[in-house]
Amino acid sequence: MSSSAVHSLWTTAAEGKLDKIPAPHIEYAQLAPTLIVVGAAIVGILVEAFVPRRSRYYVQVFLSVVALAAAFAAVVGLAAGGYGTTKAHIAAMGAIAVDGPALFLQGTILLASIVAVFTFAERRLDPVAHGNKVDSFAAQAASVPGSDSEKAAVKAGFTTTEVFPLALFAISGMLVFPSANDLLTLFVALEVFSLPLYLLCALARRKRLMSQEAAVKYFLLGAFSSAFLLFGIALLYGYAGSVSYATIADVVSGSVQNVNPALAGTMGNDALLLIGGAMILMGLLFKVGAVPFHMWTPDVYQGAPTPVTGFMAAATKVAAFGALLRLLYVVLPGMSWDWRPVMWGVAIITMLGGAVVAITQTDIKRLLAYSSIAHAGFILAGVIATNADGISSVLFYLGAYSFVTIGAFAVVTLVRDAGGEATHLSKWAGLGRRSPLVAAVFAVFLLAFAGIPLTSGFSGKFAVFKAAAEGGAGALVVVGVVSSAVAAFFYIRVIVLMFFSEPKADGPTVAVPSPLTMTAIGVGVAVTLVLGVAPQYFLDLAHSAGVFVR
Amino acid sequence: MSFPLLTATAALPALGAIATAAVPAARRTAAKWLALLVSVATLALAAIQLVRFEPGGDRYQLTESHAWIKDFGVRYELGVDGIGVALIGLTALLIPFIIAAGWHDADPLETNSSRWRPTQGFFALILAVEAMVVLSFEATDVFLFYILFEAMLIPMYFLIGGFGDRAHAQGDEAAATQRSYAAVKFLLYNLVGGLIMLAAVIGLYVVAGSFSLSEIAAARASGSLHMATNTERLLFLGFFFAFAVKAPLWPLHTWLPNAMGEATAPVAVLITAVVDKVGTFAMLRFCLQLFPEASKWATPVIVVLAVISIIYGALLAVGQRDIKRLVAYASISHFGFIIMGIFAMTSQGQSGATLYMINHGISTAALMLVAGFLISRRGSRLISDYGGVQKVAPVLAGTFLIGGLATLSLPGLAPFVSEFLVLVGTFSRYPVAGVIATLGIVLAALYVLVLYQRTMTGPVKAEVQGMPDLKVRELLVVAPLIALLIFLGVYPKPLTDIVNPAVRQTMSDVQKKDPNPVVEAAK
Amino acid sequence: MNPVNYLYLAALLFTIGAAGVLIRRNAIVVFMCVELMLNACNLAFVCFSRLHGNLDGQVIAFFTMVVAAAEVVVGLAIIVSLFRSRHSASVDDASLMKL
Amino acid sequence: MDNLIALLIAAPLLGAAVLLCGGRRLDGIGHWLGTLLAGASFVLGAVLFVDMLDRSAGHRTVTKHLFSWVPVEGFQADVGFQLDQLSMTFVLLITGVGTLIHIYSIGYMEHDENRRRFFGYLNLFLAAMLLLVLADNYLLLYVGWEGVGLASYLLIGFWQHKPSAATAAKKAFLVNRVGDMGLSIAIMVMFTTFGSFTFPAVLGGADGASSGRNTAIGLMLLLAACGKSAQVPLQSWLGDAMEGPTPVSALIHAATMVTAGVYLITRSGAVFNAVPDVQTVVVIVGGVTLLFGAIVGCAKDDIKKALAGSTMSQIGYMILATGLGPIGYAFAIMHLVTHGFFKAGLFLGAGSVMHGMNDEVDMRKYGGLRKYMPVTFVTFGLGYLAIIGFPGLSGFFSKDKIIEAAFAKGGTEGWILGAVTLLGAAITAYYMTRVMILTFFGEERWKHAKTPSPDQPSVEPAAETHGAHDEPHPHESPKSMTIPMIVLAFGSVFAGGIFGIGDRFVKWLEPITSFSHGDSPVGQWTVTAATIVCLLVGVGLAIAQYGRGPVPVVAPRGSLLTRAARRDLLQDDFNHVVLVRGGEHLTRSLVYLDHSLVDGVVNGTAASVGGLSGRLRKLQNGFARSYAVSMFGGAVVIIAATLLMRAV
Repeated sequence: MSSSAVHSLWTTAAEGKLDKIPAPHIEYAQLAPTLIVVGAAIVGILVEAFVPRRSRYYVQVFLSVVALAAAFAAVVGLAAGGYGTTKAHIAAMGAIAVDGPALFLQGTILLASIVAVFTFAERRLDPVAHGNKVDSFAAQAASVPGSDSEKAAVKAGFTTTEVFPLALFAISGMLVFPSANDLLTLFVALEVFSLPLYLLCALARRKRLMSQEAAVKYFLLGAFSSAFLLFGIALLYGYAGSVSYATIADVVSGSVQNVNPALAGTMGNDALLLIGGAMILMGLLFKVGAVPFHMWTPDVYQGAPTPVTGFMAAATKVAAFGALLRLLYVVLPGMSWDWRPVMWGVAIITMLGGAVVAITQTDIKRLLAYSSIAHAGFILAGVIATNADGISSVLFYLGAYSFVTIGAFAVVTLVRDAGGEATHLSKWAGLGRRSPLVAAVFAVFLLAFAGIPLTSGFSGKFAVFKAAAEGGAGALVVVGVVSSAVAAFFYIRVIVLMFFSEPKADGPTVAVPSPLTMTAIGVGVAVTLVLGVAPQYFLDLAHSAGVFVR
Repeated sequence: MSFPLLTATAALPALGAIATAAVPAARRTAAKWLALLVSVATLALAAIQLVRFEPGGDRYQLTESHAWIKDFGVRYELGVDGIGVALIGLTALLIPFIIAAGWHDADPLETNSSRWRPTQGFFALILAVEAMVVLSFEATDVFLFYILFEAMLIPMYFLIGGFGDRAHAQGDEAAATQRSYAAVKFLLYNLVGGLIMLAAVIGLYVVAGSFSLSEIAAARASGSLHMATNTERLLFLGFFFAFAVKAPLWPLHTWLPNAMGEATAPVAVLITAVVDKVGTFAMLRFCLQLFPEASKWATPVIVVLAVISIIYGALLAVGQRDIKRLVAYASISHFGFIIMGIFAMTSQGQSGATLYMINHGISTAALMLVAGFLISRRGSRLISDYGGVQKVAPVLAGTFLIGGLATLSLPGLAPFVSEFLVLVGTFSRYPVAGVIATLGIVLAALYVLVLYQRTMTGPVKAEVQGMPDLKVRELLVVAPLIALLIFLGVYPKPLTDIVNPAVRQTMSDVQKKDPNPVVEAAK
Repeated sequence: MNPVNYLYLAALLFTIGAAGVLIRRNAIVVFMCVELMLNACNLAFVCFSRLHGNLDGQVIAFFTMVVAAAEVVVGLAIIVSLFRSRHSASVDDASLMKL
Repeated sequence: MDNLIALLIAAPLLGAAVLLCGGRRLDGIGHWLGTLLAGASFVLGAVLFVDMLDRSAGHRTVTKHLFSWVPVEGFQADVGFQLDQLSMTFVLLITGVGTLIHIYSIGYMEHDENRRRFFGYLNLFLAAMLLLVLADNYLLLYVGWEGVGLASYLLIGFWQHKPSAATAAKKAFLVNRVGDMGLSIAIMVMFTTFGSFTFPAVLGGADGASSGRNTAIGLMLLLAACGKSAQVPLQSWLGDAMEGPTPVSALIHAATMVTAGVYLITRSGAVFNAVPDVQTVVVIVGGVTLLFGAIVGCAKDDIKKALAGSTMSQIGYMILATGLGPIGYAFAIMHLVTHGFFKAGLFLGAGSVMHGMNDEVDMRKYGGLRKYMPVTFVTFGLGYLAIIGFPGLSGFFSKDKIIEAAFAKGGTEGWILGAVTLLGAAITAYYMTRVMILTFFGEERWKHAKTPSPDQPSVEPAAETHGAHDEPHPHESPKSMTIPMIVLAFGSVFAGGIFGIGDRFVKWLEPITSFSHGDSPVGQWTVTAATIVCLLVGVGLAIAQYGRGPVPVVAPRGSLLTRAARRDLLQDDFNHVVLVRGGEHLTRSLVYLDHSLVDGVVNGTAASVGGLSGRLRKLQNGFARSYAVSMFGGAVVIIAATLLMRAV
């Protein structure tokens, strides 16, 4: 539902012909992916309401996986139907763009989400409590940590199966986010996927205080940033008199002349444009986790339940970068001379800041958080390229990165001691001796993060740096190279810890996961290696998908 | 489509590595034999390459070319010139000896651990390194080469850090820390070099729009590709830096002594005799060929650095207390010779450098492996812990001496030929550098003979008493190397015949002519 | 009266809200400040809508209210749970995770 | 016929290979095999000699190209041989004396468990030395050059368990390496000058080359010669080289290897002739060493060291002669050959004495041995007469000629050189007489001297096999040792006459070295007379000092010069302080620098990045509001930046 649709309703009514209200024209088929997921989410809530507790888990998992798979099938169908390339157009009365980048990113998000849902559903890591299998989510979110009610809930074997519908809602938001074609949809989508994430962050089974703290921080800062975003939208609306990308783009590029002298104060007032644009950028950079809007990332990543962290780290980034790309390439290309220098600065401090601060981290989840910040910087370098390769390389990078991330966090869930996951690095000493396989897999992910050749990390990095260089951002490439060198140091530190240092006596044990997590990890490894060794097919895909519809 | 010999030569050890790693924990010996078998088979393939290679023929032979990553303009392009095929021969030749020499280096100390399989890992990693090194010698696509150049760091890193020298002065704890320090140092140095090269690689693509050596050369020839002077220089520096770290060239050398000191002797040989050669090889193939002008521009500086390496490395070798570190610094000195020969831009210099790569590989292998045997017997790397070994283990001492004499490039042994060629080649263009470098041969004599005197001669030390002489396995490892040293010293012609045409090509790449003699010889 | 003044008011409100977020400790208050910022946006929307003479801005204002309401639901839930486990709604107390 | 040349080298090389790789199972026959092959190559040499005599003087040079060694673009190094009169002379000397000393060693090394290895090394030396003199280009010569260095290293350090021996061996090799450096630089200059380094190319082109380049080549060759032939300033190794078994001292460090320098200069005559200045340098080096060695020889009480000094001095004569150019080459070589005979004989005699004296080397603990070992006495005596140039014996002819040539140099130079050589002759007579008296005449000091004295440990641990260390029972050595001594004695008596009378030798070498009579300011007979006077003076002095009255068993403190001479005129001390100490300091400081500076820079950067990280980390203080501040600040900055972008 978009504002312009409503607008048209109003105008027709004003002409007094109240007898017939023209229904807005919605291409349901082309919105199928989103609709399927939303529908599944709603059904999921009903399930919570009506299905008996013991079978909820299975129903929910089944439902969400099927829904996501179906949605992915729909995406593939659309892409096959040529909506990614030739038939790309704006659907839902200008609210949603159905084009290459949108479909590519939706596909990526959906696949990542399926894997993430697998990790959500993992129930073998924790020891069976009172005869009930337990997952990594709080038995009863409402009960106070350590209180009797919580104990009772655990005893009763409650599980927070709401996480699945919540996740589905978030996913639906993420699906819309990169394809939103007007600022309102953008904002709504942002909130739709943010709010459930805030909740998911608060639902950790262990270390609940940290989990709640993470949620609060994430929520407050998120709301804060979305307020900025919204104000930016307002200003842009004031500037262009519309929130639809196309119109704004036209006004920015000056192809639409100022018709009404009465609007001289606002229409085409560059101050509005610049400030508004900057504020929207800020809102998106927050989600991306770019310096200086990154500070929520480490805390939230650390506090949130690890499966959620993986999900956020992967899917949110994809969605946010999608939106960022569309905004910069569709709405604001006309003012690229204004935002490019700014983005340069942001990219540089993001790359360096993330890499440098990560060096001294002692918690594996925080470490990965900072590494994700550094990677955001690398992707930004590709975004700045402002050429076709820029788009495709970013798409490719996002695809490669998301799977590595989920895989890495999935491995983190396996390493456990009495207090749940053993995330402190010192606990990881000598892991390579205890369970070579897990350590080796994690090493593969780390090497991919570090961008060692023959891993997806390298292909992606090469792609974005190449695009950046071709886009005349050679300096960025150099900075990127330097910061990757710095980053390499802490990835290697972890490997050294795992393989070359003697295992501690009271070291953590490595839980043997169910096929669910195994799949998640397996997919991660597979994608890492395939995209590392033979990336051509996916590069082609990203290439053919690399055109925005206007 | 003929049999892809080059791919096979690299694929065989790669598969062998996987197979070896898959051998169950209990069957350690099986893994060892499998690895040895594979390496020997690889040697056979390499030999076939040498046979199939026609010195007079095209520049790159046995070529293969397949599309790989279109978007990056990357093709899977292989081909060998004389230098490449010779170095592949060296690699394939040394690996079996390395494996045989390291036969017991990775036997697990605690046998009960079932999942932890160091032995399999050790030999698998060695084979993996061989595969990557071989392929990097074959790659005629810059990107493909770069990928291997970087990727081979990882197995090397695990070999250094994971399988350290059991003979350590300050106990296991210190050993572990020092080992991982050495491994990390190795990786970071080379990774930084590689990343800087990555920037240059990307730059090259932006400039040339292709990674294929042949295409770039063609574009250059047709004039369609013209690099601005500064661009070319920057790119050259990016490439050269990475290679200089790998080679290693002063002052980027400090990772080598740590790595060679902490690693087991066979791995140390792998580092200095095989992996580092990729660096010098790449200087010849990529720096000179892609950036001839910039190479000429940088030559004076590089020659100076090389001379410093020669003298500096030798002097530090003299000052070492640790046998393996001594050999490491000696290698630094020798790499100085190689690099000097490459950038002297004379036929003699470059042929000499190429021969040097091979001879240095063999001679260091001989010396280092024997040193390894010695160390494993006494359990110490300190020179001062030895003395009078010659009395109790004459064969060991003898082989050690021969290895040493090769290191000081005694005439009649292979290294002499190459060293003299390098010196002559340099002298004819940079007399001063040539003369200073010649000082190196005196210093070489100094550190080798001091090492021999302190360890082998004099009254027999109590700890050395009853030290066993070389076992059959060990003798089988050393004897062929020594035989080869003598043969190549007396009759290097087969090698030079392969190398010369390639050198001629490189010389024409950089458009340099050898300086003519002042007086035409009275024929 | 010149509608542009409303814009200034909106900007003022927004700034106040932002300042509040920065200086107030109590999570609830911080949260209210965020709401204030959102409402400032609404004001801006409505005002622009008036200026431009199209209704998009007003429609958006409605959307914003809905979103704000949703935020309240989620936010309060989180804050309350935090309060119950800590017996304090101070944002600064919740600083287990740092560095 | 010319294929025999290769065989000439192959025979001893084969011996070396077999003996060194053969292992213990060859211990029984090792020494016989070695001797046999040495003899074989002597026979081959003789055959080739006869064959050469058949041809007329102009056509005696035989060349044999074996195979192309290092063929590289613009660089041709071949393995090829050139057998002419000069190299033939050496071949006969090397193989002849070599074979004799092989035979001698059979007896001398009888009790050594590693005799097989010893013979292996000896054969290796023969092969290398033959390669040196037979090579037809400088690079191949270089191979032989270092080959003999290696052999000498192995043989000096043959008793490796003795630190002193190991050190001496190392020293010898290092000092020689310095010389080798000269040779290799010389070859490089040749290559850049002539584009080749074959004898014909270099010697033929020398006249065409600029004097600068010839000077460079000449000086570098001289450096090489100094190293090999123990000439000042690279002479220090020869004295220590006496740590090796006596046969080694006789063969390598008296008769053959140390004379390689003379060969090199003679062979490169064309180059030296082209630059008189360099020749002057050569002459100076020769003259200085001549006196240096002689003085050192006077002071040593260790019989071998005394002889070593003498060797140095005699080679000084030869080098000086070569410095004189065509006047002197022939005589240099001639003296080289005669010296080969008598000096080898003297060393073998010394060895025989030590053999009989529980390997005591201190002459002050000898005395009156003529009764106990007559053969040794006679042969040694003849060698003695020969070296001091007693009229009629070989030393007389060769040395006398050199002195004449020195005068013949003409001008003040001629006078100076003549004086120096005469002085040298006198000193030679003095120290050799001293040796003679101390060893064979006077009272039998060893009777009441417990040997070996603790302050001077036995040099040759073969002693251990000679039973208890009580009072020695001097005895004559076995036949295997005496026979070679006798043969060499014959050589030292007659060789000179055979060569000298009627200038046979000069004519023989003329095609190679081109002979020219200088214009001597003084008549030939005057020189001869002067020489004889000098030698009488020398002998007289010696008798006056040692012949009358007892000789103290413990050496008196002696004059300043004596003490300096005992320490090789402090040259070693100089080396020690300047080179060894200095070098140690240099390397130590470099090791420190490498760690602290080169490595330190890298570690420093890493550390600083780490520190930065630690500081930035503090920003992440856990307070949501401060995060909000950073966001707000960021927003402000971005907005401001965007506006500024537009403003500018």
